[in-house]
Amino acid sequence: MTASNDIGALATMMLARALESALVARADCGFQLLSSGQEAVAVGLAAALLPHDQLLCSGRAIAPALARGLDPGAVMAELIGRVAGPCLGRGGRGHLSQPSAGFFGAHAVVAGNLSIAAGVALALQARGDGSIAVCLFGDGACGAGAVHETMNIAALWRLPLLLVCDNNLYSVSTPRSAALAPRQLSDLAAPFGIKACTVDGMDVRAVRAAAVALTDHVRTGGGPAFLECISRRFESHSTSARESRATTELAADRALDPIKRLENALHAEGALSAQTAEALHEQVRAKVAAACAFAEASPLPVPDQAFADVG
Amino acid sequence: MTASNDIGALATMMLARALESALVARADCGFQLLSSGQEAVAVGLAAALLPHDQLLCSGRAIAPALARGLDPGAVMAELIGRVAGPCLGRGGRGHLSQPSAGFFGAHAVVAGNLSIAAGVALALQARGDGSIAVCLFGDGACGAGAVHETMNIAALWRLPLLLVCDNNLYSVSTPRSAALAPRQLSDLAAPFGIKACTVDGMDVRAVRAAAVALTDHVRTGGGPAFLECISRRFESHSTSARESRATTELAADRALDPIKRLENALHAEGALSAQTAEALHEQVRAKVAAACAFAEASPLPVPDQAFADVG
Amino acid sequence: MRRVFFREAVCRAVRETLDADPTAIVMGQDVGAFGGSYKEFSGLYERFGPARVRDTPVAEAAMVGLGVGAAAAGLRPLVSITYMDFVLLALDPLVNYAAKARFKTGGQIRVPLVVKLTAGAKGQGVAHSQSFESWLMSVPGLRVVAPSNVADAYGLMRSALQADGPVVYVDHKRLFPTSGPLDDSPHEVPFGMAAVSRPGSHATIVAHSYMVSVALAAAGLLSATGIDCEVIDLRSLAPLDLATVCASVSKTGALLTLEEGQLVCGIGAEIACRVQARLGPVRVSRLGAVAAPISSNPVLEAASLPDAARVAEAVRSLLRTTDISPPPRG
Amino acid sequence: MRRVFFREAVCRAVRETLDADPTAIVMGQDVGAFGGSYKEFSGLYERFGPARVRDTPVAEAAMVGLGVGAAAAGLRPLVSITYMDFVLLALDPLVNYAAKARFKTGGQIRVPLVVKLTAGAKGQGVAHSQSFESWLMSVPGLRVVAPSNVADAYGLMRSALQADGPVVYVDHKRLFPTSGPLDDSPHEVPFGMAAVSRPGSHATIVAHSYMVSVALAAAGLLSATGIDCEVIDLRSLAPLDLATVCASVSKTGALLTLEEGQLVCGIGAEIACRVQARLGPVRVSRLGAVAAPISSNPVLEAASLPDAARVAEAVRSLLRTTDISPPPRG
Ligand SMILES: Cc1ncc(C[n+]2csc(CCOP(=O)(O)OP(=O)(O)O)c2C)c(N)n1
Ligand SMILES: Cc1ncc(C[n+]2csc(CCOP(=O)(O)OP(=O)(O)O)c2C)c(N)n1
Ligand SMILES: [Mg+2]
Ligand SMILES: [Mg+2]
Repeated sequence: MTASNDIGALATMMLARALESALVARADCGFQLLSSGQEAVAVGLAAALLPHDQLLCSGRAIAPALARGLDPGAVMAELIGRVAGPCLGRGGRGHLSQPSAGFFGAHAVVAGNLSIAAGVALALQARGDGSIAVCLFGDGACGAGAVHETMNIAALWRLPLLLVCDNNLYSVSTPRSAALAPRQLSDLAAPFGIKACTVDGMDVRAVRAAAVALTDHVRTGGGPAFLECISRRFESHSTSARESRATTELAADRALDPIKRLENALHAEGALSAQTAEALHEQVRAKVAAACAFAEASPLPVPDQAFADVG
Repeated sequence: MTASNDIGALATMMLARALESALVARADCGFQLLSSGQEAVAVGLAAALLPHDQLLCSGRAIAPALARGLDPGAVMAELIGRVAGPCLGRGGRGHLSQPSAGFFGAHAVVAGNLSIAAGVALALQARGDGSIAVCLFGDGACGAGAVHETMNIAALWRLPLLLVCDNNLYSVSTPRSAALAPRQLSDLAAPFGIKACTVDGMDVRAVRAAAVALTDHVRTGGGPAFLECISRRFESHSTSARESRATTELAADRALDPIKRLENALHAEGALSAQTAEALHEQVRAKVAAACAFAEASPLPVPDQAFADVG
Repeated sequence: MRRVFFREAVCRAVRETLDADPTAIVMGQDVGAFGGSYKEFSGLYERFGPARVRDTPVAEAAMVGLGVGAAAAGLRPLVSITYMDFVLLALDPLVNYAAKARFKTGGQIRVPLVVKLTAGAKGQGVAHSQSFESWLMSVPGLRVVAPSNVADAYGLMRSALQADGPVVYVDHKRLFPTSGPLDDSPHEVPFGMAAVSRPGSHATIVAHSYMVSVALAAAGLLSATGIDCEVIDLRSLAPLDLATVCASVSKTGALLTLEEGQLVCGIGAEIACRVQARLGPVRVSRLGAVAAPISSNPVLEAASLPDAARVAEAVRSLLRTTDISPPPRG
Repeated sequence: MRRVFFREAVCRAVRETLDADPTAIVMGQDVGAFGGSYKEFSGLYERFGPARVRDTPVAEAAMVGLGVGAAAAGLRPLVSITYMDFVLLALDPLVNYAAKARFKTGGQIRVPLVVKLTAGAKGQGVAHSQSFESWLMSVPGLRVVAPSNVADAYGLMRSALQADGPVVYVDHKRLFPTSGPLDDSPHEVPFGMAAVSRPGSHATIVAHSYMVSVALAAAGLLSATGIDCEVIDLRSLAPLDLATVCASVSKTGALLTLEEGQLVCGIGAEIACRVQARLGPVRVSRLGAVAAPISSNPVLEAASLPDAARVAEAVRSLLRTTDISPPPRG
């Protein structure tokens, strides 16, 4: 897994950040849900996954898709509605998907992917090859009954399902504290006897360590597990939503940048030279440029073909 | 509250049991959900309620309605579809209701009354007279997401809501252990910081004591509370459902009869003489006879009137 | 060819599928040792065990969500919801995910899921009596079938369990106790094919599920008075077999649509429009439930639903209407 | 009389109601300090505080359930769901409880609840673009209104917040940024009254919500070619003002129904049937969404929804159809 080492993790986080910047710079960007600030959760989690595992996530899916190894050009194509996207440009924002790459994908209904992921886990359990399903969702999803119904059945049936809450402390404008009563969201797992923990979602190493521990638990038949990652969203809820947070709060959040944090750590540890860093930045710039060119070259879909492919 | 003393509780439990026997003896009984065996939960709970509180419950509503003080004749009339019922014979089985008597009533959708009850609690909170809403539901309802969504909002908004799970260990044929992962169903309240406890639902005194403690907590602004009562259903799920339990299991359950249990206790304590007991039985017989006669005398509804009363 | 109960026909189709297809599973409340509310799964648990015949909690949303996810990931689940009323709790996974998955993923994901719903009224009250077929058939990506007899119950379930996308299989509380002949050799009834349940020449009654027997009873009453009705059993609501309906109506020139659900934006409205779009104006009338909740009260329930007498009267007044000439142009 | 935005008209009606009625409250996601996704609740939180303008978790089922219970127990809640797609999560309390409460309790319980839903497509994809009005208007006990302009947005919201039973108020993503004149003095628009948005003599186009502006644009295109369309804005879907529609159609003799939702069992089917039941055969045609999910893809979204050009073409071909004579009787 490219992200299984720190340099790889750094590169993937940088790629996600850069690809999103390129996306929002486009005139045809439209409505998008950005991962900016939350890259460490997706990248740290993906580092613990095996090729046959399936990752499902919320509409905030760009970093998760790239972390799972989807081609940046294909992702960009899908996001701007071109046929070179894995969904032929029909899924687009909020509905990225490529099951063949272990990315069952995004579903833009909040908490909508939870029971779906449990179903995927049921299918993987029946296959019996040790693969697991992972569902990545936001704090907002923890207000939905789907969390309860899914945890209960997953625990009863010992499904190979890892639930990962990317808790960026907000549901659109609503602070998590105003929407959710539990002290920690991982507390929700306790009544069901589901193994759970909460980590700093801005620290990719912490996320990866927890994800490795919990995926092992799930993979070895221990039943479902629940991981809460506390993160920060650097942009407004969506490209079409007003920012509701104070600039001071945003500034403090941005100071926690998971990319700078890992880069600094690696520098301090002597694991990342200035040249390597510059080379990384250069590679990322090149990848993003190539991705945009690839997407750009792909046509928009033909309606009649799409409309014939229903059900 | 008539049931606030043991003799009263005994009388109400006997009344519910006897009324149901009279009901099922009727040719026009039809589909009914009986409380037989679970009378102590309804009666012990009702003993803790004040006139302006509102009780909501599942479709298994006969003992709760009588415990709340509804007229037995009116209840019987509703159950057999006569206009003398509080719902003019339209609600009938599974939908008994008389808000004026503090019985907001039954709703036959499993877990369907949970969020409704929270809404009633919100209205009572706004009224600010210290009244509370109480929702009585079965163990089966604890598999539904409504429990989660309702507890979360009730805790956040400190709603005056008491959730009471009448856990008779089965959802139709499905054992609670096969449907619900938590060790105790009252454990579900913990993540939300909701005060909770589990008691023996076949002991009306234990139910009443717990209900008094938790209603005080809720009434005094402590926020919602959760009470689990472990009970036994003496008849099959409904009058039209097959019995799925072994006769040995049923026999053991019936040995826990909450009515005999209280009667014996009162005898042992010298609080109930043989004559008083006989008098009680006589009163109950008379009440049930009167209730049946009253219901019998009431006509069936006129469709056009009913159909004009929609929305 | 043996005579079996409707519930046995359903059960046989499911059993044969589970025998033949190791990926097929059944999920639902009390579908296990209990054998289903109507015994329509009787014996499956004993034969296939708890891993393939799964009792679920009372959690319709998750039941269907799990079915959708499992189907999308390689299993062939049948999810049973005993009362169609409660599909209202499960429409998000069914409509927002299953019906859209193939389209939105560019064909990467298929959802070969069967959701079995029991519709109709039988004395259980306002929240246990509803029929929402018209809603489900309007969802692009969902196929909806509704057998009226034993042979179709079997054949349509076989087809549903072989489909490559989500199928809603609608049965009816009043059908389970009925019986009828069933061919011993395995066979399917294809989707999108209506059946002529009774040939006739004066008027066409189009119905599905339990209402087909009501239509046939009405046709019996009417034949005594010399009115000869053709009864069309839709069997499949999506896709809809308009050709068979139109063939009948172009013969009779009079169409009565009959459904147990609500008339407003109902199946009858859709059929009446499509038939007239193809055939031009014909005498049409629609019959369905009264616009009110369905009470468990025997008097109210009976008054709110179509019965043979009401259907017969509707046909008589339909045949009385002669003027179908266009109004003066303004 | 001032010119205001659609969102301001909604907001004013809600504000005036909360001012006048201490039992009125608002609940929804981001309706508080944020002022609603479309700023349609802007300023209410500051004016009425967190007890009366309540941000909720993302829990549509409980949001509506709480609204229903609160309404049944004496409050007058407005519950806002930003995307109509997600009412699919909340249909149980709305349909199985609110719509049935008055009937099933013999009038003891009323549910004066307004559920505000935002329908329609605007680039957000398969699960954020749907229109389910036809489903909701078919439920006995629910009233459904859908304004197309500023004045009706205000007047219908005022009426909704004074109704004695559950009301579904449907607005549209593409309407919030529109503006129009609004009378300064408080007033209501009664339910059950359609409006003639444009008088015309050759054909009647019936629409609601955002599609009214599409119909008007089409009428503009057509008038250039000498075709004079009358555009009827339904405004209220339940109750439905059939009289106004029939008056128009008996004048024009041609009816085009237009909706953004699905055609199958849709609003157009209902209107076409009712109009012809009253007027006899007229030239009818229905236009609605393509039978496919609505992608966020700009090309696909545009191709799946009616636009002025398609409406104009539908009117032209409708007027080309002359033969509405009945088929030969068999
Ligand atoms: C069921 C549902 N309700 C409402 C919405 C609208 N919506 C889209 S994203 C979102 C916020 C979700 O917050 P969270 O789960 O914390 O994810 P985040 O956006 O913070 O990543 C909402 C309310 C939705 N998509 N689905
Ligand atoms: C949402 C929903 N699903 C299914 C049903 C059918 N049903 C009626 S009662 C019942 C069992 C409920 O069990 P429990 O909550 O324990 O209550 P009990 O019957 O044991 O009193 C079921 C599944 C229903 N009424 N509502
Ligand atoms: Mg969040
Ligand atoms: Mg139970």
